[in-house]
Amino acid sequence: MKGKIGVFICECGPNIAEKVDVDKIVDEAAALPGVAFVAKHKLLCSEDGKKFLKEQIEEHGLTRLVIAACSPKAHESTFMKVCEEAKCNSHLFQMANIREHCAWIVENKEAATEKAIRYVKAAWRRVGYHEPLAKKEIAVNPDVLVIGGGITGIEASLLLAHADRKVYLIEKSDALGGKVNEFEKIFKNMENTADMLAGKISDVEKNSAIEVFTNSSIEEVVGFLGNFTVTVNKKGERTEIRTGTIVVATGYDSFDPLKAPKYGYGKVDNIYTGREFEVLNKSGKIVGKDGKTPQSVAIINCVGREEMGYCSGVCCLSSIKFARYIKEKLPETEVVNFYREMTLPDKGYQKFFEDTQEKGVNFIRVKSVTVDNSDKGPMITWQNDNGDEHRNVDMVILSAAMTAVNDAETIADMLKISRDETGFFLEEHQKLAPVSTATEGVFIAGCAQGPKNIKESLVQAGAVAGRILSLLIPGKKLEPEVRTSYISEAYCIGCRMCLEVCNYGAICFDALKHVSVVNEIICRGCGNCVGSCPSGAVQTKQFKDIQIHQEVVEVLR
Amino acid sequence: MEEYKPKIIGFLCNWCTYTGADLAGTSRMKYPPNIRIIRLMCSGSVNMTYVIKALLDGADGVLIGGCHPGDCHYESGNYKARRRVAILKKILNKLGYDEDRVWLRWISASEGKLFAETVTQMVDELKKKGPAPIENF
Amino acid sequence: MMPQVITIKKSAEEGIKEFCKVLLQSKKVAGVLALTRKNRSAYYSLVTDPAKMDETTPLAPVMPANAATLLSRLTWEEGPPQPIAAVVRPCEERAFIERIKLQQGTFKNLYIISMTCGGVFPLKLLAQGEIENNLPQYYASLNKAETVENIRDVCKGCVHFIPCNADFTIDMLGRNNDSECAMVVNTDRGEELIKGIEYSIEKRDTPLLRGHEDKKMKGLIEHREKVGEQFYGEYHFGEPGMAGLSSALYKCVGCHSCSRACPICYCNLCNFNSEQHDTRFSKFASQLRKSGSVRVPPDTMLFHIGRLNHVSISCVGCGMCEDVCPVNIPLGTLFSEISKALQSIFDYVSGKNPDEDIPVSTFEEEELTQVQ
Amino acid sequence: MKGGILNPDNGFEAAVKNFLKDVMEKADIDALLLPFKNAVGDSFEWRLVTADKLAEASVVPPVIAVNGARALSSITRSGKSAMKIAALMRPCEARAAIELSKLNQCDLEPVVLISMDCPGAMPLQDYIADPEKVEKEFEHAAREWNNELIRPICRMCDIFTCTESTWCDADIHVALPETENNAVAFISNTDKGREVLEKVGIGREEELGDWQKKMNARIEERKAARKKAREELKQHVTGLNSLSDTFGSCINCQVCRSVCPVCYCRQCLFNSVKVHYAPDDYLLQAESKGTMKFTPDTLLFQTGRMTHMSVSCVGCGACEDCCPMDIKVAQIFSIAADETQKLFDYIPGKRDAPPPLRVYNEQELKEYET
Repeated sequence: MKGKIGVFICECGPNIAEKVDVDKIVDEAAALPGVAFVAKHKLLCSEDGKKFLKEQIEEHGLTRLVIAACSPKAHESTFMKVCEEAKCNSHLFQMANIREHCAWIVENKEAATEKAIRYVKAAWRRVGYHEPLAKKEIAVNPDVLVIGGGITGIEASLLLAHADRKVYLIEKSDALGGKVNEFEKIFKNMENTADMLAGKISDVEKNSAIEVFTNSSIEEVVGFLGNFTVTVNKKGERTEIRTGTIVVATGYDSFDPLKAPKYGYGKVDNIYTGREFEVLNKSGKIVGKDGKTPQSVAIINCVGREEMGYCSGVCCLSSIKFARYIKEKLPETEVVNFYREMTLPDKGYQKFFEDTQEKGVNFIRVKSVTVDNSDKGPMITWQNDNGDEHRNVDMVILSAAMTAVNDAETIADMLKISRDETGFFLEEHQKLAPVSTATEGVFIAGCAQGPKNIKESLVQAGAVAGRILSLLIPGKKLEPEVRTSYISEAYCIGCRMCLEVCNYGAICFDALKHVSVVNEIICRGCGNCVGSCPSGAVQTKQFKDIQIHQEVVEVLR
Repeated sequence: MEEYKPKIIGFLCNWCTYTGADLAGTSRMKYPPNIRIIRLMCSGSVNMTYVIKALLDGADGVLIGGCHPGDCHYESGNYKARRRVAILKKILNKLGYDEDRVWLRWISASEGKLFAETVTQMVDELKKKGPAPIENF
Repeated sequence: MMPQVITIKKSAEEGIKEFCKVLLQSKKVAGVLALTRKNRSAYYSLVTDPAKMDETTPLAPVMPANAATLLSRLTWEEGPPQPIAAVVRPCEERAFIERIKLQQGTFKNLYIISMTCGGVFPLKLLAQGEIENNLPQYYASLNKAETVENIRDVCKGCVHFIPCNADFTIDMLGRNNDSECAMVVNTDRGEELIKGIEYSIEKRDTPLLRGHEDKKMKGLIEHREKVGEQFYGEYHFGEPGMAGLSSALYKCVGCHSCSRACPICYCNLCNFNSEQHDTRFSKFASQLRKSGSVRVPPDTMLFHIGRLNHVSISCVGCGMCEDVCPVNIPLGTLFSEISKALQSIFDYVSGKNPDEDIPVSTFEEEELTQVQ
Repeated sequence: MKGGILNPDNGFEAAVKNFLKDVMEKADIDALLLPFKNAVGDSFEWRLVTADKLAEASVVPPVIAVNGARALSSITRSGKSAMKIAALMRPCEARAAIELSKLNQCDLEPVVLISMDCPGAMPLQDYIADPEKVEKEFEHAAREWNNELIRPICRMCDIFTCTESTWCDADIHVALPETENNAVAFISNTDKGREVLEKVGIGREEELGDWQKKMNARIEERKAARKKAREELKQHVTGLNSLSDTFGSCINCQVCRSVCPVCYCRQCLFNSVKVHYAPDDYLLQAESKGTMKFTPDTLLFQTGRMTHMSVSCVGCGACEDCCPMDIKVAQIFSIAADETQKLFDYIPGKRDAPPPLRVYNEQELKEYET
């Protein structure tokens, strides 16, 4: 057994002492080979306890440490700090959880003691096979690159720039603003988009910390959190941008109604998609292709809902907004809104809906709708409980589902982030980490993550900004996980099973040596590669096979 | 003759089941002391060799605890674990070793109660089965 | 695609040699990997000179090594610079496909010639120079599409005797190939390869190669299914407490020959030979205290169960392990039967479909929920 | 040669077991490493046991299933042994163990190595095929010192005992003086051995009578057999071509290597990607003759292995026992080994002689310079 092992048993006040025969553990531990010092203490995590611990380590020149106390989840880091202060490598240390896993779950003191002793011995056996690990530190670049100059990208950029972060804002079109640009007004208060957007855009232009790239797209992304290098292509002219984090705010596309022929899009005249109608409306004159003012307009909801398999949750509200556009500009025109379920979450939207009804918009709930040509213009056929009904209108607006942007896949590949079955980018955890992704340092916000309205998008922009500001602080170095995996060149045969199971793209293949290699800065130490490697060429530091085998052998004694 | 105490090795995911076990402790739930817990970062890091070794070294049962589907701290470690366990169990079964001595369970950090119940249940099951009839050489 | 058939007025073996010669002469391929058997010795040869094809015996019913391992080396890593043809048995081809999935080879510039397989004789028979005497009855049973006597046990229980991905296949089972043989072109790349070769090539839309649905083949498959299980039963594998396994493994000398001969065991250094598995003295000591008696060297069980766990998902049941075992442990039966059962839960057949992932390298969210 | 003589009333085996029992009690040995018949009786295995298991041990098993040196190495290789072990094995196994200790693969410090007069061993595969039959044959062979029945490699083994002319360097050697009352003699070769004999109260200075003559006679027999075998094999195994014929049927399974007690590498060089070429290299190679054996490494492996281990080869025959193609590996290797060992007057398994490849002498081997 290498070095001098110290074993400390914490009584945790009465918590452990009452349930476990601490002295017995002390005796047992003292008899173990390689153990140079054993002591118990009232409360090791207390200031006094930590002081005691430090003194003992130094006095007895202990090089390896076993602490039997509470769960490592509670105080591992506490004691690791003490180790460092006492110049004993904090990874030559193993905790035995004799509180949560022994004292507190067993009535019988004898049994609890016996189990505790097993755990202590296992920790003692294991720690003998621990290896000192050096703390890693990498300098980080605090800058941020935002992909997508829509409302979400703009908001995130502004928030970050306000905290003096350099922001690179990449927009593929020739102007900022994204889809929202096309809107004349936004629900529910029907205020002018321009007022809101123009202000933000000019803020961006005024802000020297934000560098805007229009007509640009990203071509290549290499590196990792704190040290990305992104190649941006602006009309063929390439720039390499160094950045610490990346925000994906690429927004959404609309469902292509040609994929759902029953709505007659492309076949029947005077059918507009929601976005086409926004443009038409913003032009100031709501007229059909024939230039005539429509006497009647049908708005059809849920276009693409079955096809895509989800409800975007926004289209209903936009469709109401369309109705309001029409009523404002052409009070005489009859507006019929065909819907299946009205999705009106959140406060205020219900009222928005009712007000619109009062303004004479006719909402008809249907099972399904089809649109066909007729000599009297578009003919709507809908089914509801009393069978089929027909009528003609002068104009049809298809309120279509929001879908993932068509280049989502290439972006996902470049950034090594995943997409869900709907094609939108996948968040790291739907509840706990809704704006971060599998790739550390890459964030998603707004409709890139899934259908959202403007408000929700801005909330996410804020969330991302917050995450980034707290993740990378200028001048502060990043401490990557040191308990990472590594691959022995001698054992590896290059089957790349580990590459396939790694969720973080932390393993790459060295074609020259024909072995796989772990990038220990990206690796998060989950050990999935270890589970997959038949030859044991992959090992995770502090969780090496041999350490686990030894632990198993000892607890089974 | 003293009563038979089955030995269980628990390979528990640090983020869910292990924390669940902690919770069982902090909420002072009582369950049999038979389980010996080995802390790992993810159920997906459980190399089946560990399990085989544990069984051969005298464990009467092995419990592998991971996060519920969709909740894996590392995205999908639990699904990979499930495949490996399936394979191992099938093999054990074909070899005439009672595969039901190896348990895979999804227990979250908040399910201390479930953990305690699982262990209690496993111990009962194993007591019914008696010592694992396995020859290690 | 309408299957093409190359008919050659020669016995099957001569036919294949002829065909390979033509491929070499017409520079369609730069080399041919084929078996060569000289009385007591058998080995694969890499032939580049057409004339040297005569020395080979591509259909010799022996397997000195599973060719998959050799093909890995021949196609390492981007494949050979010029095309190569290899005459291999279905289980060798399947093993190679598994190895491809494990990044240990590629089909690039490689053409597979295979046959509906009658199985191979154990190496012992070869070492004793007994192959010659057994050939007549071998071909006799083959013509009747029956299982040959004294072939490897695994062959007797093998149901994958029809190649799935070979570019060319000679139908051997239930057909007399003494004077004329027919080679079916199964793939587009195969067809591509033989373009411009003047040979009596007929096209026919009814495949000449008997598939799994053929009545005779069905019968043989069903029969063999039973035989395999029967062997498994005879060795009492599957008896409670691994009794069968232990009694079979006591005599294991720990040479790990099985793993080296296995075409699926592709590791550089086997985990169970690595220092991760060195038994510390303390372990011996504690075992000794426990039971007063420890077998040395240890970990025999661990090795075999561990290997099962590693390879059985890809095992093709070629039987090399059993054949090289110096103490005749029925490993072939053990592994092939277990892998059959195992692969069925993923409805996966090792080496059948090159585009299918090995189940351990992927997962599905909605599966195996019973395991929880 | 002198030693201590016991006159057991119930035979060799019992005598040795009693001796071992004494050793455990009086020479504070904690464990024994001995061969046992396995649970189903189809082969033998090594077991590390306490005194109470001694009865079931088989002192001279008819076969060498696993070379004792490998067993001893696997116990003592990793982690200092906290207990003292007495190990009883055949001379070739004991010598292999000493070789391994020189190569740091085996720690003999806590071990009392005991060897015994070896009548030879039977072919492993024969035994597995029919234990009873081979068991009988072995009894006969052991009683009569009948060379016909035992393995070819044993027939030409001349280090099967411990006399002045040829010896085994185990701490203690158990000799079998063939007097009427078939007494058993214990010869100590090392201080450790002497100490142990002292503790168990066995004298060391008794004359061993005509045992020595008999053994010397047998040694001569074996030497002759060896010479003959060498001549015969010379016919086959000279020059690479004939060597390739000899190993023609080798399928490169490398079992010979993995059962070899002195082939201690974790990963054999000849089984690693280090000996793999690019495909085009193979094609080029093939083109030179129009065809080539594939895999090409068979000969490389055999000859390479020879260069690696032949100076340490003790001729235990494990390789031949396990060869699936019935190649005379052991015979060929041990003949070749004679030559390489002669170069340095090295006898593997002799204590304190450093392995030739670890040392050099400026004045030696001049003849190879020109």
